[in-house]
Amino acid sequence: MPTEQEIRSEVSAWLEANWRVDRPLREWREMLLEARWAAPAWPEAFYGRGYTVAEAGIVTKTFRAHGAVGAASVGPRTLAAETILAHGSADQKHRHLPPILTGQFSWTQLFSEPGSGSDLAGLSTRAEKRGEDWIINGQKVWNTSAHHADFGILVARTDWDLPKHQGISYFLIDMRQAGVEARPLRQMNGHASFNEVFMTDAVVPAADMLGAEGEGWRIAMTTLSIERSGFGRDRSADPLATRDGPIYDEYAEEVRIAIEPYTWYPQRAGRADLLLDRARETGAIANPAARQEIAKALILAKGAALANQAAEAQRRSGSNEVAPAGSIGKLAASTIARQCSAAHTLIQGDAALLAGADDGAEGIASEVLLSVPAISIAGGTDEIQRNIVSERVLGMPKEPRFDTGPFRDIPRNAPKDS
Amino acid sequence: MPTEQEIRSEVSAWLEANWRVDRPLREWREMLLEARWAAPAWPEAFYGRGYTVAEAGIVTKTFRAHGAVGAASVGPRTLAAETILAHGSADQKHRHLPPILTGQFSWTQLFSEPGSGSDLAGLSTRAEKRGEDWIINGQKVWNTSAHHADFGILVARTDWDLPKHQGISYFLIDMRQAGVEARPLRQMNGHASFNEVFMTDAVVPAADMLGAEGEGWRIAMTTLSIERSGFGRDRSADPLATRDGPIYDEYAEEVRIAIEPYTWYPQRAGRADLLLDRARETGAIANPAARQEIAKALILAKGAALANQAAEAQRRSGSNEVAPAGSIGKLAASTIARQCSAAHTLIQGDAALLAGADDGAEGIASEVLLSVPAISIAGGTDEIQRNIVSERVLGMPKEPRFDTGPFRDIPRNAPKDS
Amino acid sequence: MADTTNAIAFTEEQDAFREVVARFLATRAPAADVRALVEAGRPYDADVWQALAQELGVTGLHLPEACGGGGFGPVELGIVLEEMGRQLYTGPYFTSSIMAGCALHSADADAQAALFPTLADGSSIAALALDSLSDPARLGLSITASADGAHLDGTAPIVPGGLEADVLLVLVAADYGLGLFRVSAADVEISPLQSLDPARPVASIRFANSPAERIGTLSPQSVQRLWDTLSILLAHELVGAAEALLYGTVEYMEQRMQFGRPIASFQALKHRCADLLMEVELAKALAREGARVLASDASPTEIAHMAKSMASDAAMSAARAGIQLRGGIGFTWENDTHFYFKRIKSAEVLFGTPQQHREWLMTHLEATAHAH
Amino acid sequence: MADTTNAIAFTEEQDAFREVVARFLATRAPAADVRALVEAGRPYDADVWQALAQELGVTGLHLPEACGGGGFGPVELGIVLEEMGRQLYTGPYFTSSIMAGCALHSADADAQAALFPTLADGSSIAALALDSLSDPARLGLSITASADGAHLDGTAPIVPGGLEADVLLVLVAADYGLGLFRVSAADVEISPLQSLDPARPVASIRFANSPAERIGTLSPQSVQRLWDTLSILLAHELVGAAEALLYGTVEYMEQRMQFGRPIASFQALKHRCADLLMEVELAKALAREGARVLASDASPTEIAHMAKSMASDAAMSAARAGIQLRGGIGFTWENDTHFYFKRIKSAEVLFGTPQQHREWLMTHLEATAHAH
Repeated sequence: MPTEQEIRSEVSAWLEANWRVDRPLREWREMLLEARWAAPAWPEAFYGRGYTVAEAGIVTKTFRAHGAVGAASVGPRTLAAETILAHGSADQKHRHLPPILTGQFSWTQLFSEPGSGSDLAGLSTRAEKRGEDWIINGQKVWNTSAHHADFGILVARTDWDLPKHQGISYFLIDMRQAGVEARPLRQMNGHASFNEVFMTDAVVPAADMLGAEGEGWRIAMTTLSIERSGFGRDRSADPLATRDGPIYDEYAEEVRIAIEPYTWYPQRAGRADLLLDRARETGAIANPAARQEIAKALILAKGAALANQAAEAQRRSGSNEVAPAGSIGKLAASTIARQCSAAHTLIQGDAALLAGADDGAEGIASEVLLSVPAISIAGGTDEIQRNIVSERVLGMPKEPRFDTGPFRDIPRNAPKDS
Repeated sequence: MPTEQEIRSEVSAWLEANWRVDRPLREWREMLLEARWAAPAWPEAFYGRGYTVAEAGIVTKTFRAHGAVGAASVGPRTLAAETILAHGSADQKHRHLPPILTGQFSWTQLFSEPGSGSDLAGLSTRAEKRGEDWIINGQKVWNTSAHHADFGILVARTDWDLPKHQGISYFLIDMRQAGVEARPLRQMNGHASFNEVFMTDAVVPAADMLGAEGEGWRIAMTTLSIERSGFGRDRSADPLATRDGPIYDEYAEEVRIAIEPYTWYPQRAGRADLLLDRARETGAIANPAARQEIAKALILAKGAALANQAAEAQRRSGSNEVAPAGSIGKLAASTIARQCSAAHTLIQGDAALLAGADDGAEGIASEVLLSVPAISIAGGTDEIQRNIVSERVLGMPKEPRFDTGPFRDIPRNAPKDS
Repeated sequence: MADTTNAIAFTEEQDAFREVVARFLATRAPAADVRALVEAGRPYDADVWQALAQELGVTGLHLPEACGGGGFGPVELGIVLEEMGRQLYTGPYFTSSIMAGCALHSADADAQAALFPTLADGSSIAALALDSLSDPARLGLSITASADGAHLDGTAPIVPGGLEADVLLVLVAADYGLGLFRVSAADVEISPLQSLDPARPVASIRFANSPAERIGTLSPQSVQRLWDTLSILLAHELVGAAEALLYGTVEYMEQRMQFGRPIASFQALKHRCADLLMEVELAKALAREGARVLASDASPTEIAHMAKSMASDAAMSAARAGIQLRGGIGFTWENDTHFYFKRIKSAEVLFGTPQQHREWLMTHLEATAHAH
Repeated sequence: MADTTNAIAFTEEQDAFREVVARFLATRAPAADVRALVEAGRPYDADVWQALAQELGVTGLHLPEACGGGGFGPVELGIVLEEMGRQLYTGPYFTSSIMAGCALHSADADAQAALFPTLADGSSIAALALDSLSDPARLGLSITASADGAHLDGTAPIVPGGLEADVLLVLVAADYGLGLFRVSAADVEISPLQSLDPARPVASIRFANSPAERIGTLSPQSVQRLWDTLSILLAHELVGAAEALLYGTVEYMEQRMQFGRPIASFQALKHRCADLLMEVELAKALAREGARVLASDASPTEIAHMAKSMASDAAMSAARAGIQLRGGIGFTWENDTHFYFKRIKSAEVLFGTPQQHREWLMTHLEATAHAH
């Protein structure tokens, strides 16, 4: 095992020899791939060095210290890459992983459907074998960056006679084909961060089924757990993207496209950080009722941050005490956002009738009011989180199921006509 | 049909001829019975005159105008009387109804059990036929005035192989026997308004099964609907009970015993009426946070009163608009009580650490704090009310049942050892 | 002039009137049309407006019969507004007929004779340009009249219905009380603002030596009564919106299948709907009582504070539940729910937040207690 | 003297210490014994108190080692109080070791040398006689000292732990600040009061020319720090009580069958428990952070306000849920839940309600913002 110092020296030496801001981004990424710096935590057989997460972290840090751009990593592409790495054939890895790392192709995630939201396994997109191809028909929704994507990770039903979780298979689908149409989906806050994707006799070659037929649910769980762990969730603008130089400009554009869907996320979280300043500006700081609401929001936000830190610390220390994290944090985030929205309303006063730049807060306060309803829905509704917390953390019994048996016999939503 | 004037004249004439404050109460009630003024809405065959509710109301009003005491009616005895009248045999009516009307015997209701609260039909008190008797074993709870009662209306299970609602029978049980023990049940607020009743080989003669074997659930529904409609719920002190004269003294004692369990009910409802005066006394009226909480309580209380009036008016007018009443009113009552409790806490300030007369509010404020938790439980929990509202008013689907099939196979609570 | 009854139940005539209004709106101006109007940048359909005036006669419902009005009272207005709230009516009914119409009750007879007929027949649209929307104590402070009262200067920063109006009513604080002025929309600078509620446009209005006519004076008591009236009527609109959300959401939940069952069968969701119904029923009872009190000789201040705060809170609960219980689809532009949410959020502040009304309620109760 | 770490995780020693305290209380002073003590009119078991002092050494945990104390810090005190909250300990730990013990940190060295050892070894029980329990600005106003400072007059109307104490510490407002006085319990009139929380007795204490000794002075800063400290430590007790209620209630629900299934399987009830866990976890994180800040050089005021208000609200939610989810049995005297409810309700007001702490938090944030 190399030491931290050894890794840092090797990376530095390589960067000093190779990093140049006037190199085209793609060319640079090909070099990274070749030199195995694009994904050092991946196995040596597939573009990596078999580094531990800690070792790979040293590489990343050293890149940052040199101001050097790394492999493409922002947006859903990382979900695809890690899933393919875990479940793909050697052929699939060789075909799909390099263009992900170089940024040549971007990806989207095709999981949710209009008829299956909380109940993801109730999906009814159909995949039928025709010769050497799978023919896909159905509709997906909440697909981030689908209108830019070259490929998608897709779950579809290949067997309607098996129980719901067993008849699902996992595909890698080419988005650039006639049978696939991505339409932006506008939200109540005016943003269109997601797409609907319509698949009409879209084609996936048999070689692009990931894993075996019927293994789709198990593989999707991998993708979701990567998603939950925060991989591919880097939604903040990278400081490198603001630097001067040709390669930085190319990189900035890649990042801009990838993080565009997330620009309003700070507002949907409620912006507790703005409450005091805004209240001072509008004078609401002198209003006792507003003070109570602001204080409640600040207390919840601080409590949630500390609870999250404590859970992290417990995970690290391996303490015996159970550390209920994830779902509790998500429930807390919803509570904080709602409380912030209540406080921002009182702070805005008459200006709460206004939207956009007219709201006197550069559009941020009104966007909070109109975006907060999303936080208790996106990424798993509060209701689903409460199920998880009560069952997995508190150990309460699951509710009885009504969706066992052959999928075709389970009552479900009629497909949306569109 | 007699006119209002005719009824009033007849009653007045009879009262002028017979009412005397120095008559013993029992003697007076026997005269009422004989003259058919004890229950004029009952059929002529059973102590009544077949009057409508409106006509009977005229009789009551005329009695009141004369200051004359009527038949015994306060407490659970009325539930028993009306149920027996509806479902009893002629023999049962003749044996049980007169002593109820004269006040000779008082009654209690033996329905709930430690193991079956919200799920009343899950009761497991056992009734077994032995010769001409039913032998009763089991425990009941929340039995108002059971320690004073001469008889009880009892539901018990006579068949364990039928589905839960079908194996229940209804009995009239003599409380004055060795096999029946009533113990006062102390509550968190210090009152003991209810009893636990333990039945150990208690005996009910076959002649005192009400209705047929297995009809108990249906008959219990009659009792509960009488209870819900407010019959037998007169918990306020009768003004007659404060008059001077021997018969009034006897009557006052009868009323006192019957309403004693209900003395703290105004406190469990939260005492919205006291909020403003108490806040003025303690100075909390100047506290903006307390003002918000007081206002919330007053608004909820006014809204609930108006909603109740509107529902009443709609019932009377037969308007098309659905009038969701009962359960909504009960949910509102819980909400009001909790809000009052929050407001009373702020109003009390430091004195919220004190109980009883030391609380600076003659014990009422602290009793509110300690009694309010009862209102969302007693008479059907908030959770049960929400089930009722969502299913019967909003028409949402019932949850699937897990307690069909033979009762003996349904998972249930082990009997409490005691 | 028809009787406005003070009984808690509606009369048969009132029930029939509601039926007519409800059917008209459901047919001619349903909530389902709001998106198209908003996307087209058209605040409302002029034909529907004319029909409201001519066929239904609701634009002048509460104006004197002598001036072409219906001579009805607050209870009937409440019925119209509940139904408009239910369908999220986008036209200037609340801003012109209600806000301006009610303010005109403080105008002198000549002005009423001039303005009421054109409001009643729908040919003119008015707006009440208040320079504070959430505190009656700050009314008229940022607009000044010239010494002869013939010109106004200043700004009403947020005027609901200001864009659609041809005539503006303006309150200006002076030593004699609050002056009520009439200004032609042609003589002011009207700048459209982005409205949080796209179904109720707002504008800022700047008066710059704008020719004006003083048509009345409002005493503190008349200002309070105007505020109480508007609060109670807005509460009706909120109650109608809340009921539409509640029943619409329940209907959606009965159709929507997840985990092999309608989501309406999940206990936690059922219980949320039950609590919501309770809240909405209480709010409705308070709003309707408010209309009855307005129709009586009693002071409406107490019930106005109660009705507006409870209606706002209940409607906000309904709006949140309407989105949450629909899941992702409830947050999309293509679904109607967000239009209700925006109407309700913006109405939360209009004429005072629930918190303000509760504080005002306490002040009022203390003032009346000390008066006894 | 042991290190108090400022890290967010507990050390192994701290975990082990909690284990010892928890086991001791679960064995020797479990919540299940509270009813018998209360019914017997005995505030607490003297043997258990002695064992707490001698075996566990927690009575003087935070007192200097030189005076027989443990020399530990707020984090360890927080551990003890969480566990005492869990078992609803009825003895005078909070009133004597915590309230009086922390006040004594402002006493002069002689008084500390005299009092700390007897508090540490459990032989003496002290009480802090405050004349306001919910507003530090009103401290010491209703008690006066004679000119020579040798006698006190006045009343502390509600003194937690006043009945059990042999020595009283008293705060008296004077021109030099708040004087801290020591008075013997034998020299005052102690009248028992009915306590809302029967597991924490209270008394009124009247000083009538009572011999007193002034042993220290509290600056406004020391008063604030004392108040912050007590608020944070009470928050720990509340968090412990809330956790005990939550997990105890879930356990009950898993056993309790209705409609053929454990009530813990009903979704609406599960969701209530999930929300409650979230509240309790946040409250716990704030309380524990409070202890860490106390152990550091930073000002504890902000976190104290946050911790006390959130812990009070979360614990009250837990108490309400604990009764409601048990149904009728939860409201009976024979069930333990009401003792938790009463402790939590009475602690809601002690050192300020959640509303007061939120208002104070805003005042503090404004003051510190302006100081920058």
